[in-house]
Amino acid sequence: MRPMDYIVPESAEAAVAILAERGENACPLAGGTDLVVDLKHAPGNINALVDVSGLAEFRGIDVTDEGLRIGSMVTYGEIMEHPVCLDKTPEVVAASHTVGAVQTRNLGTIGGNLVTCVPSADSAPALMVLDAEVTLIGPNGWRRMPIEDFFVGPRKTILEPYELLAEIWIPKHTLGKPSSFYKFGLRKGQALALVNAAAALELDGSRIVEPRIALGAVAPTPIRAVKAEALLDGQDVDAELLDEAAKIAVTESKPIDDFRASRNYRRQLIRTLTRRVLERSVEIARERQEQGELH
Amino acid sequence: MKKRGRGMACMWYPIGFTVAANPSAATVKVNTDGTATLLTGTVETGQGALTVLAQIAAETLGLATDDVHVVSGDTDVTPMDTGAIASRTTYVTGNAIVRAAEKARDILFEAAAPLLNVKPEQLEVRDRRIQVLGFPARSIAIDKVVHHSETVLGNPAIGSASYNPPTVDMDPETGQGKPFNTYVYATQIADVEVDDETGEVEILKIVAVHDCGTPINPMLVEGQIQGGISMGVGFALQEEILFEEGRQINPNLTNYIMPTSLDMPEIEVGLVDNYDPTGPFGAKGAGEPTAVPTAACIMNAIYDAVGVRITALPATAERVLAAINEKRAEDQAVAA
Amino acid sequence: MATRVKDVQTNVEDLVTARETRAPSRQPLAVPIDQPVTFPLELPESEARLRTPAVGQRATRPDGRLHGLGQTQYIDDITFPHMLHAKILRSEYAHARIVSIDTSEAEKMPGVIATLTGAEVPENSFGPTYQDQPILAYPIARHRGDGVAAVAATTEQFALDALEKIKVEYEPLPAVYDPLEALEEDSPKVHGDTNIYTSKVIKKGDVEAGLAASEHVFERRFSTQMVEHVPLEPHATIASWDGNGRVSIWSSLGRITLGREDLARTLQMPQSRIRLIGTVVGGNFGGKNEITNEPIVALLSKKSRRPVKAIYSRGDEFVSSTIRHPFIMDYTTGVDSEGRILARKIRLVLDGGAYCSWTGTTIGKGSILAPGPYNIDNVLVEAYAVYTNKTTTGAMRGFGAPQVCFAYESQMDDIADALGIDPLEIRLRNGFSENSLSPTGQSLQSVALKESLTQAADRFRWKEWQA
Amino acid sequence: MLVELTVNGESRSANVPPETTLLKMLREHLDLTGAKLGCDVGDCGTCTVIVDGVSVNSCLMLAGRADGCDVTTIEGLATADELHPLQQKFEEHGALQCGFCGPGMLISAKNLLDNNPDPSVFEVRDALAGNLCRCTGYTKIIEAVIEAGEMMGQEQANV
Repeated sequence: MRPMDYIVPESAEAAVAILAERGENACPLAGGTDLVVDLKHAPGNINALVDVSGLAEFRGIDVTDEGLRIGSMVTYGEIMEHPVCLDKTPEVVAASHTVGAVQTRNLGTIGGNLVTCVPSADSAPALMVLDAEVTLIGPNGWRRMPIEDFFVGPRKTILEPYELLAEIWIPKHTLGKPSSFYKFGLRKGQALALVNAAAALELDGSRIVEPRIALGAVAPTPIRAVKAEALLDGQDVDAELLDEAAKIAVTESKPIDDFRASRNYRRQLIRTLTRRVLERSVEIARERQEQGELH
Repeated sequence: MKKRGRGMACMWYPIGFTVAANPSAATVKVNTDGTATLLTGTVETGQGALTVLAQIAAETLGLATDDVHVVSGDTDVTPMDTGAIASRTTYVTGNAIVRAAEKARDILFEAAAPLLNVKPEQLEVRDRRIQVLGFPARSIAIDKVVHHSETVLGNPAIGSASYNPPTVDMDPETGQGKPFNTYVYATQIADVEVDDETGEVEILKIVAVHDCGTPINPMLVEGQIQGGISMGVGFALQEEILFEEGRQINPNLTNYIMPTSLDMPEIEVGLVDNYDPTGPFGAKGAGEPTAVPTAACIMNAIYDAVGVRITALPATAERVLAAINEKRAEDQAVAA
Repeated sequence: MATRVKDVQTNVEDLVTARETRAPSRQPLAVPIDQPVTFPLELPESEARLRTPAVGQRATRPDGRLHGLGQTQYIDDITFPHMLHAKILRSEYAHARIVSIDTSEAEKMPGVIATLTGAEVPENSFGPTYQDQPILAYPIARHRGDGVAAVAATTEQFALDALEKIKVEYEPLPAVYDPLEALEEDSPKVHGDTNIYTSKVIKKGDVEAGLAASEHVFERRFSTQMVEHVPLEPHATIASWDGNGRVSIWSSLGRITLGREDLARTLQMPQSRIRLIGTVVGGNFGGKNEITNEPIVALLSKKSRRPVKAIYSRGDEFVSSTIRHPFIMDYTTGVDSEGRILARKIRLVLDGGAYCSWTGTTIGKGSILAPGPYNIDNVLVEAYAVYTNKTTTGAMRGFGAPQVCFAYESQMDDIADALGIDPLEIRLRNGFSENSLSPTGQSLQSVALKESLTQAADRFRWKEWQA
Repeated sequence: MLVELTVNGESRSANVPPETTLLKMLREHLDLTGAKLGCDVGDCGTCTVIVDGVSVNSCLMLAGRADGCDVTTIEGLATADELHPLQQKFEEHGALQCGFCGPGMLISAKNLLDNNPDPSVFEVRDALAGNLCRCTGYTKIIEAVIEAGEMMGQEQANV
């Protein structure tokens, strides 16, 4: 790596200030699993790294009245071991488990993954179906928004210059919502997603309530399949209906053609995976009903 | 839906170079305490070659593996060797070592014969002793013989020899000839599951039964087979260097997809009981052939599972699904 | 002397504007502790290593313990005082004439001690069969992995930075990437006036008569891809000269005797002045069976009068080391009503990449093995290896055998399926046994094909699955 | 910058350029060459070390990030008298061939057994998925890890 300063700020505000002071040649460093690789190969003009990974404002997993707060600098390894995540957001845990391997999950942070904003970011769909929100801190203070609004394009987020992703919030009403995540990669270990799919829904009797479908690696950013959701909303569960929703989800995505897979194959995967996560979510919801749990 | 299938493939594979000379030389010296030093020009590239070669030298001298120290891989010190290539080390270098160790042993037999009141040709080595054939009660510890030979008779127990597999050149018009001195054989059978909606192939198990002649070290042979299969699995399903106008587009381990521990199936290994009189103690070789039939048996298992014949490797999920869709379309056309 | 000697020994720290922001109160320890690594010196040996007879024992490996302790010294674990690090610049084109190479700017970069181009290599060619491959391409680069210049500097980063300052002017030439296109007369030529550089024929009996007499004839084309060895240890070399004009080279090479011959030839020096040390190799699989960067490192060491180390990056390992030959295989097989093979006609086209490397052995083994381990009276194998402007294909575990086995065994199952014969049975029916004649007419001994088939089938409980 | 670590129980420090990775610091500044560089981008796992109780790719972690941390490398597994059960079982099984993946593989296995002394075969596979091996097919490695876990369990029971 080229010579580079390494700066550890004392607070989130200090981090923002240092970044602003150093200008565009400084870069915030989270887990480093993407950034350090980039710096080895194409350092550009980066001459300073501001390590935000240990900042208290960006750390920790807590349950509050609002819901579940995950600090942006929480690692995948930490999410996978956290009892609240295991209990209330098992599909976020499952998505975390599919990221890289043990070593990269112990370094890589959920926030870093979202900020990198690759279309295939594994955690995004699982968070999106739970109506997650994010908070940001920048020179103009804090702001909050739905996670969908955070993604702007491939490797492009809504972050303004010197602004940092601080927290991910999963609202109280979706904690424990029946949900399913499915990642399809080219192999089982250390796989990059060809397609990621997540679904969440509730059942009122046999009627689908608040369905959510999110897909990764199928468009420039992770997306919600809102038309497919609209088809399901308020309808009675039916195998054909789920497949129909999966078909609509295909039309809502714009998968690319690249060396990993063709567009056509990705479309087939989107349909199959969407149907499977919907089926699995329904299955979980039914199990809940049978157990007499009310959500 | 997941469909289960089984497929087998067998193969043959030669030991050594195609006709071309590929000699190995070796030097074996027995030390006065009964340990020995083996000099070989081959290099340990992970197979466990040096352990196998030590076992071959030890066997020839009636010693245990641990008694033999192997010096290798330095052109200033070690004799000529064609190297770690063509599954030739056990067979070719091993044969050279047997011959070199026999020369050292013959020096010891010469020294021991008068001590034991027999002729040299009446002697054999066993359990670190030189003993009379058919009358093991009369024997003498090997270290005493080495010491006697070296320090009293002035004849250190050292031998050098080389080996090159005998071949017959191939006719340029017809290719008829004897390009190799020996071959090994193997069968592998795969049990797979194919997801007919994604094309994903999961290998549940592979049974591999290989002939390597005498397994000099069965544990290391198993290691070769298991490792060869992992290379075969990658060749079958995942690995491919991709190009765009002559430029590799996936020259990294992120996008070149080799098997991880999660991608490898359970492997059951069997060895055929075989003895090749031309090899060292009946041994042939095990390195390369382990990777040969794996892809073939997996493709046959995919065929058994979903009825599609994959003709271009690797059988990525995308290719398998495309073949399944094509077959569905054909079946529908036939039905219509 | 062309060698420039610049003293940049006090390098890295001076050149970086390190700013300590974390725990600024910390002071360096007054007495640096350099604790030796702890490890047991004596342990009981495993029983199997102590037993006689030695053959047949599951003896543990002495290197196994060192591997487990992290004590095995691979080349990258070895350093010498004043050692430099070398990096190689690779061609920007798959096929181009190099008009000029200007290393002057690179030589002015911090830490740079020596540079090297192909024109400076005493004998700039090597290869186990044909010496058609340059050490550093000059004047023609034939694939993107060809090195065109090299730099030795005090750190790897300085060497990498200097590579960016080397100016190479190329005149792009038409390139060919597809092996079947390369066969065509009007295709761009990689070397000389034909791309076919090796061929092989195996002919036994009368294949056309055999096919004509067959009850069923099966035809199919199979193809395989390029794959990389992926040794976990990338290629690594250190070279160091002494005052007697002798060079010692530590190399991750699996075949040092012949490696030394290649070095003597490319460096144009007596073998007696070259010491080649094959340290423990971190994975070979055929990919470390010929010299690659050893002469470059030796020459950079000579120019700089310092030990020079070169470790391939993972990217170098992919693009510039050899890889497995892709095969295009046309199989036509005639059988009688019982599934006995009467004739097999095979055409193989091997994608050889830019240079010959171990293609001779690959086409030989591939052709001989192509009919499979079966008794077939009428065989015709025709094989061609062609140059393309892609990564050089060479030795890799199995030399063509995995490719042809995929084809012949897939077709055996096609035949079995069409004739309603169990796959095990069709193999037993046709398979070699003791004294069978191979496709080259060799009488085979110590044949254990059927034993392997029946044992594997028993272990798998094949018959139960088929029932 | 000055980086102070505890490595295998000993205090160590080095003045390194700020962009130095932990792997480079261990290998070039502390002469601990057990951890290897195999890909330099976190794919192969040969650089795996344990930092404050979790395994990481030391090629992706800046040394400064590890300042004040407790680091375990392959050199810290054995004592002067005995091998770690993993080292013993790896040796007994011939689980390593070329050995280059070994230091990282053993550290990943240790990290697993520290947290899960009695893993299933799947759990072992999952724990080692970040450590590529080209020689062994992982078979004997997995056997060795399972047996080492059993051995450590027995040692615990005997205490």
